[in-house]
Amino acid sequence: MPQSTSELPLQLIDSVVIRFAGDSGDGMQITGSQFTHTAALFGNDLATFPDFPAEIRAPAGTQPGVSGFQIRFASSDIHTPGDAPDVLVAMNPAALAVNIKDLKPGGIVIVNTGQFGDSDLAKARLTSNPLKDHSLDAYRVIEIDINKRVIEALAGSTLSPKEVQRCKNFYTLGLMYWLYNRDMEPTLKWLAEKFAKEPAMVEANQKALRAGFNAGDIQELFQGRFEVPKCDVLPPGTYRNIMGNQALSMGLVAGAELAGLKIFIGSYPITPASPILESLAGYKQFGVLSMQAEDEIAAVCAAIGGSYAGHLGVTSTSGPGLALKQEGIGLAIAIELPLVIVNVQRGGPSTGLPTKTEQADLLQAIFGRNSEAWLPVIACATPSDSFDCAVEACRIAVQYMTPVILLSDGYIANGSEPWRLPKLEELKSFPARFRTEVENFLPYDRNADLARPWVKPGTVGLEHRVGGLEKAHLTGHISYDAENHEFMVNMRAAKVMKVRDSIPTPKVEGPARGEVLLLGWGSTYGSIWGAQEMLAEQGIEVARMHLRHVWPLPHGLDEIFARYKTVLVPEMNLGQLVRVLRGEFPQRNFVSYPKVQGLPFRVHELVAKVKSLLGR
Amino acid sequence: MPQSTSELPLQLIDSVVIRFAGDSGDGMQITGSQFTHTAALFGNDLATFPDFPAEIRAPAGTQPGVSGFQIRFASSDIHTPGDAPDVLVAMNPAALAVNIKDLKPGGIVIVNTGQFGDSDLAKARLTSNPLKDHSLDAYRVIEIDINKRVIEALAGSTLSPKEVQRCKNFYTLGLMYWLYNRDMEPTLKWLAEKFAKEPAMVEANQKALRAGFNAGDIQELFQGRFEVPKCDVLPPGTYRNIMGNQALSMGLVAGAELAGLKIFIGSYPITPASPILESLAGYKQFGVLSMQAEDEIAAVCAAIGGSYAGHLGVTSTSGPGLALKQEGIGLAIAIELPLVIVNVQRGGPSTGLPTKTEQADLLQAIFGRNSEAWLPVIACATPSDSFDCAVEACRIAVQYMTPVILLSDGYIANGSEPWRLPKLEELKSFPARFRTEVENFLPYDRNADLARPWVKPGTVGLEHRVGGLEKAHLTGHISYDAENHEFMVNMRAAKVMKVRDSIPTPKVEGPARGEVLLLGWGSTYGSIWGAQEMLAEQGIEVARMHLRHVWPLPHGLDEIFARYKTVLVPEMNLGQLVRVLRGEFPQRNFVSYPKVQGLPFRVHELVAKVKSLLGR
Amino acid sequence: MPDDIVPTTTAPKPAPLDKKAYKSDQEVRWCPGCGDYSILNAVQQLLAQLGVPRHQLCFVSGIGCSSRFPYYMNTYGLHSIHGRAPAFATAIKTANPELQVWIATGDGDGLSIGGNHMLHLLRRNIDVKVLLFNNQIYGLTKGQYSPTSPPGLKTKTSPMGSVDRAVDPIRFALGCGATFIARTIDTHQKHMLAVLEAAAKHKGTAFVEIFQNCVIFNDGCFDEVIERSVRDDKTVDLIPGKPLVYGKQLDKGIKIDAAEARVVAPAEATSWDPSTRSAAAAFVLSEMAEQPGSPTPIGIFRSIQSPTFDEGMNKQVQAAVAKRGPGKLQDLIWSGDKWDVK
Amino acid sequence: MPDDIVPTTTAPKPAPLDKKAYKSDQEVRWCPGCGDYSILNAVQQLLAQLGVPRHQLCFVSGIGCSSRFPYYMNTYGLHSIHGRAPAFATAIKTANPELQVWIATGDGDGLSIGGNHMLHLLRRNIDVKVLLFNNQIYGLTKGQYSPTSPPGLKTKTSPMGSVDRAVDPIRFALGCGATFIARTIDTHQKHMLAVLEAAAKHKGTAFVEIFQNCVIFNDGCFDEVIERSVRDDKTVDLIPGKPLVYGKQLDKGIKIDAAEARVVAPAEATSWDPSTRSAAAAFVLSEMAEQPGSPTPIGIFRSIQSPTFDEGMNKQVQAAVAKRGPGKLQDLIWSGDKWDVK
Ligand SMILES: Cc1ncc(C[n+]2csc(CCOP(=O)(O)OP(=O)(O)O)c2C)c(N)n1
Ligand SMILES: Cc1ncc(C[n+]2csc(CCOP(=O)(O)OP(=O)(O)O)c2C)c(N)n1
Ligand code: SF4
Ligand code: SF4
Ligand SMILES: [Mg+2]
Ligand SMILES: [Mg+2]
Repeated sequence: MPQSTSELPLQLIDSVVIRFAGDSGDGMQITGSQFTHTAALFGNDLATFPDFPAEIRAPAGTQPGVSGFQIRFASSDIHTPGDAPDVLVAMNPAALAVNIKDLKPGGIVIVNTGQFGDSDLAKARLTSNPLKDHSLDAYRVIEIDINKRVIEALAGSTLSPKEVQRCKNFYTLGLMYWLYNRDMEPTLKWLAEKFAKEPAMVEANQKALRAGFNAGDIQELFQGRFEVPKCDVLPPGTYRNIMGNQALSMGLVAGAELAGLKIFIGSYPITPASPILESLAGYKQFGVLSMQAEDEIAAVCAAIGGSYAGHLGVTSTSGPGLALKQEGIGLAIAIELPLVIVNVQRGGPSTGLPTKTEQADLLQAIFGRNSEAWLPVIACATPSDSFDCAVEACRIAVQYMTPVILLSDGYIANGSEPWRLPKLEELKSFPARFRTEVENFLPYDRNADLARPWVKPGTVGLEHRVGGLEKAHLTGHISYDAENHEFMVNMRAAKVMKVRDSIPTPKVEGPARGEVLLLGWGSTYGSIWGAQEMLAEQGIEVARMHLRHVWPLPHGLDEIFARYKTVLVPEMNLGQLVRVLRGEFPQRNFVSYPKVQGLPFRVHELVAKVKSLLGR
Repeated sequence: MPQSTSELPLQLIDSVVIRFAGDSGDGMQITGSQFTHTAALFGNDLATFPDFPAEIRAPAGTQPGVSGFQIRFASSDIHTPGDAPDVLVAMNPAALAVNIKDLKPGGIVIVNTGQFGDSDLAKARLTSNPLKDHSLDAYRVIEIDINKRVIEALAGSTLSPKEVQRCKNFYTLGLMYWLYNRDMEPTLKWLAEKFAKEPAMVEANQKALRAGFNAGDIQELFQGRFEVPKCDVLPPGTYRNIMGNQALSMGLVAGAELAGLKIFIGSYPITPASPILESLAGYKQFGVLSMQAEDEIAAVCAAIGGSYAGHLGVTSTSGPGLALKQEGIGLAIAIELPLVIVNVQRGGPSTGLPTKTEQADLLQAIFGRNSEAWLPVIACATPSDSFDCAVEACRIAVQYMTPVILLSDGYIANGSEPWRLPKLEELKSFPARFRTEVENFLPYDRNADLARPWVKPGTVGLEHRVGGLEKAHLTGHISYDAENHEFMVNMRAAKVMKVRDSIPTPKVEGPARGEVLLLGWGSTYGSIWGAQEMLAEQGIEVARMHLRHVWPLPHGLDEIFARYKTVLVPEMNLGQLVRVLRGEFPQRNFVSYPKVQGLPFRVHELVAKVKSLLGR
Repeated sequence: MPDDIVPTTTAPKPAPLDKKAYKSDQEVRWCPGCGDYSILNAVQQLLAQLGVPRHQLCFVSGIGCSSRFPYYMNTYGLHSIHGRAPAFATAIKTANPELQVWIATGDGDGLSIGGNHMLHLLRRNIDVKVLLFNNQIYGLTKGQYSPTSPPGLKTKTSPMGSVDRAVDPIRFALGCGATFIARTIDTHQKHMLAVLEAAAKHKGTAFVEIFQNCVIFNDGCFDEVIERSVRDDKTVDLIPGKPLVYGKQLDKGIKIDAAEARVVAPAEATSWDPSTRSAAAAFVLSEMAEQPGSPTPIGIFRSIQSPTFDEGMNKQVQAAVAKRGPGKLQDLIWSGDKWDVK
Repeated sequence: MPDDIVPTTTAPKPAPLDKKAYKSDQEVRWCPGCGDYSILNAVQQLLAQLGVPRHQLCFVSGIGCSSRFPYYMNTYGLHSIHGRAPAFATAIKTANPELQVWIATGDGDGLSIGGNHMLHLLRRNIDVKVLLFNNQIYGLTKGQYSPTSPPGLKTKTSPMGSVDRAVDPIRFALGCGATFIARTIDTHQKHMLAVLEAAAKHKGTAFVEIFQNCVIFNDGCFDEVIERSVRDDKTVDLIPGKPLVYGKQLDKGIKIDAAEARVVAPAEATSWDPSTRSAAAAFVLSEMAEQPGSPTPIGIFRSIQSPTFDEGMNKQVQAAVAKRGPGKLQDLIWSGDKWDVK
């Protein structure tokens, strides 16, 4: 619904990447989200990648204080937020300095000159003004004094000068809407709702938005406008835009419902996992009991207590928190109760890079507990896939009476993409069965899945004790017996391996045999797919496969790996999955491609790697 | 110094295995230790294996309450406490029932009939009396009513009847001394010192001991006596008997002295690691600051704080405690400070089998932290080797400014063996260097070992800040920069890998190439050596090698592994080292031989495994 | 939606039980003479007295000799990990409010590694009963000092005497804002029963410190106060509504005055009220034993009514359901702004 | 034995410093308007006043906005992990007693995840100074409720209001047996300076709660008490030796009586003594703010002398050396019963 009747030519393009960058106080995350929202409603395929500092409001104007939001929207089926922006919006010199190196050669950079005074340059630690030193010669630079434009646009407003300046981001957004011929309606509506209690704010921001839009027309800043048509190649269905943490939270609620259980979530805030606890705290109408525990240890113990009491225990955290939970997880393994542990990975070690992404908790997830303490580990591939993975984690936990670690990461958690909404009928239920029959009750008896019975305390006649000391097979009494111990160690491991019987062998996309299989897990999914496509465009056909279940590994992999000369595994760590794979498939040839920069892989990087591997 | 002039024939034998078994209140650990002490002073080679329940005084007479102590003493160089006892001393029916299956066919079982009433049998849950049901027909059973004998021997004592019964173990010990023609003097002396404040106790126990000894002579219980001559094949030197925890504690003190540092140990009690904290608390004259922290987390953090302040930080624990410490260890990795983390492994998962042994914390040690958080891991092979390994852990920690995990296990910790005392000159010092030069100081600069400078707070002019957020190379300022992060992740890993340059390639014992290389780590050392010897006796020559450094793995292994068709790796876990090896040497052929019974490998088990592997 | 789920058992009609019914079939593995036996006995007797059905009881513990408690109760039981029982119990009570939940913990389990969870349990006022077995020592790990050990105590880890100042469990609980705080003695069955009964009936966290003797590693550590011959003179029993009198002849009293408590004649003694708005009087009493010549207070220090977390949580769920209707998965998934691809 | 070890720097002669000298070269990364700035300012000013040499200072923190504090001090500093600063600080002070050690922590860092370490720090009486930045919220993780948040507070994790009862830091510290306890206010520089000076001079753990405003996530949470126009009427300053009077005209006083504190005329006000044997009066005061119409006490609640752990530890080492002589490695290794193999 193009809104403007601008005279300028409207050029159709398939895909655009925009990066908004400014101070953490500049509202770049909101700007990006609104653009995303509008693109989604318009029907584009899209992918987003927010990137912000670990501080709440890092010092204004400094490089470490820069907050960015990248969105790619397209008329075709895309898989990543794009390697390099076509357009960079830089609200100040620091934002420009930090981001310019990523901009596509010849790309557009929109600069707020109102923030380019000497003191601004100094704050950004720049010794020369990039607007003057020809360092931007390779780009199309659009200079606008947004500070001033906003003041003009809001002349007469009751807002303080400071508040007026806070509307800058909507001016910018308006300009982008004009450039890409977008409808302002969704954002105007959103503003009206968001600031319902502050009409002056609604008015000011709406004015700023319109002023930005009109500026495009009037001020002849650009030579042309662009149009990215609707994406019609996605599978038919109803879509919404969704962030990873959001999808994951919904998936947990769905998983619990499919099991016929209520959720007890015990959690402790930590970036980037906090939104999961926050979402679930808002789902009380689903019977969710949400407890903000005093720390991660209490959180996991409370979650186990919840499962013990007959709820579905859930706990969510990020790397350092997972380390703290491991002793408790060991208990859940010993007493064999369902539990979903969500770990949204971030950069480390230690506190590391708390707002950046990484995939380096895989080995900690699989092996990071005392003794032989096995559990299934699964990993989300994309924001929307987080829904399905959360459901799957619940299923495995309940069916096998086991804790399950569900890995996400900062890139998935904060990123977003269109999600084809599942119909309820598509979701298979996996009802939990609570034992009530008193006869022949043995707390450590097992069914065909090797799962022991789940008893809700309160059930008459099934009183029994569980705990972390080794348990005798069947009776569950304390046992220090050597053979029983070995039996139980093997039994627990066998139960985890049994999960394989309920999961499919992942599909190979591309040639069924050949030189290279690109193998991914977690959030490398989109980049790998993108790389495969780009390689194909260059005449190089490689296969790809993605693992949702990273432990135990599905049946049938060995036969697949055998069909390729090299299995290339890109990971945002130093090669953790490769270690796991070598342990399981010693005969196959795995090549690790590590990247540990707190950033996802670029498609180009993967393409280059494959080509060098193939000697091309 | 044989003490008796008995008429019975004295038969020379090379090696004897005795197991003492009784209630946890029966003093079996003391009996065993005294026998060990005497054998050591006599000059035998020896190895011991105590095995006791997790309860302090488990219910008298029950099978779970049985406490055992096995000693093997020999005139030859032995490596394990023996597969099967030659003699079993069973103080009650439960002790008999639990242990009889291990006794060598035709072995001697000495039974205290004074404890074989119906109620005793019932407590042990025995439905028939083994002394009467012919179940012991395969053994030489010696029945003595020790309860009664002790009462007779102590007639007229001022002790209460209960206290009199507590002397039973010394009666038993006396009998064993007679049977193996041992000097009672060391034990008489020990009793005099131990109960110095209770003369009645000294007298009673000494009397009981002598009565037991005399019983051998007088009561014609045995057909002959045995003599195990001194062991002269050990390398020349001065020896003492030592337990693993003891040697490890001394090694820590030695390591600190060799570095010119004082120890700060922050620790929290946990079986079987507590004796390390207890020993170090007694070494205050070495300047040791020992803190019993409120939990494992505080313990590791205090140890790091100690290192930060210029001491050598040490923390000691067992499996579940290591899990709790991992977040703190991650910080030590990030701020690059020396730290020695001792982990005495025990049976798991969770609380598991706290007094039993296991090697299942290897992967947790190497990989059990968030993100890429690398550190060196080394493992003790035997009780006396724990001294050297502790020194080595200190060396690596100080030289490379890194936390080091030192793995021991319950078997080593509580077991004992003769230790050839090192001369001070044999111990190489590795002085810690504290930076004091102000000029050009950069907190994250590095030396040739890639270690950063260590600054004692209090040093003028070197004030600086460290912490868990990612640090910029050289300056150590907070940095969220992508390239810096990748550089630092690789740098930290490279530093750990650099440790390889300072460690030797382990020696292969046996054929330099062939069918089988038996590869061990940790406490499998003795069993593997024993198995190699036994196989050789049967005409099967296999090679063996032992890893002290389990991460990083020493240089030169690949070439060695390549020379054997199979590298067989026995482990008291489900194959953890094999996973590590496959990750590093994907081309080599590793076969895992797991045993997870809370017990060390028997030599016979290994021999059988090798033979089946060879198809013999 | 699955509707073939096996339903939870509905309200049962329990048969009346005697004390023995609360004994599990597991052999008790404490040392002969350990004070834990009498606590176990008192709890079993109390539950029989109160007639709490076995299936509605859940005992939760950490690690330690005392934490083996659940194994010996023929009820639901969870022997968890060291120090964390409060976190498990919090969730169990919140998720399953019909259970009566008890925690068995030691001075190490509850106040060393578990001190933080104890703090948060007490402030959140979860409706569970806490039995803190205080033997001033680590029993199960064979005799190291604990946070309640007196300074100077020589143990395996403090061969020259502990330099730690001890924490007073009662004062700690007061500082955490606990709603029910009491102290009793393992060898004083009658007193223990009375205190435990009050605890059982309290709604909210009931924190009970029990002086417990470890015969092996800290034998007689409370003898100066609890030994039968001196007990009446060395302790004062805090009974709500009763004057604070003590002594074999009830010849002494305690007067709380100007934020100090002192020994007076019985007639002058303060009448004890553990339910005042202010916990200050209880705090004063909790300090009293440190004054030479003053008795050690036992009995109920504090007992007030305050909302419980578990109830608060469940009420919010009910309110949310009442306001928004029971959550429907369909609505959840199909929420937000949508578009169609044909 | 190695004797070629580089020696520790010997006692330095520091140049006198001004406030600026304590500022590190790192950009301060708090939000504009955050209360943390004024705390940083007060600490820097105090240290300059006291002339503590920079190299003898060590700031230790956990994780949180407040825990970034060490980066901004041009002294030694350790930004550790969430909640564990007390454990690091304990060891640093014990191993290096010449340092003056400060802890910067938040209400989440110090009382949620770190509550246990705080308890044990306080009871062990380590000679460190604790700055507890209480903003009743988790700042760095973007606004979840904290253990000091008032019940009912709506935050991201408590959309229907928090059901947790709040912990009162002062009462908690009293319950833990702390030897120095005080409270001050970010916007009240003069008061903060005075309190911090007393804390700096206290030997033992000095625990200072600072009301701190988080402009982003909990703006104005203390305004009812600390807003300049009401502050004098809504707070009473506990100054050792001074009567407890308050009000703009100093027209009101506090009387502590029978374990209660009440508002009286200035002349009747109790003279404040934070060093009494009993902490009961401080406890009474710590409860007072909850009574309608009563002021919030700020200033020094408690200040007593008691042995410190760090000193006790080092004394034991000295005693051991004095008694047994400095440990010799040779003696250690060659101890016990030995035999020779030739
Ligand atoms: C994580 C962890 N750390 C340490 C231990 C070892 N441990 C077991 S019980 C215990 C202390 C027991 O003391 P207390 O709680 O006072 O119980 P008691 O045995 O005296 O009844 C310790 C330290 C453990 N089991 N787990
Ligand atoms: C182990 C761990 N858990 C959780 C976090 C996330 N986290 C960082 S700061 C913080 C709370 C901060 O609150 P507070 O201590 O009150 O400090 P403030 O930011 O309010 O100053 C949390 C939960 C973490 N960094 N580490
Ligand atoms: S060690 Fe002490 S506390 Fe533990 S069971 Fe024995 S007597 Fe009881
Ligand atoms: S979020 Fe709050 S506490 Fe943190 S820096 Fe900003 S204002 Fe200060
Ligand atoms: Mg105890
Ligand atoms: Mg806070």
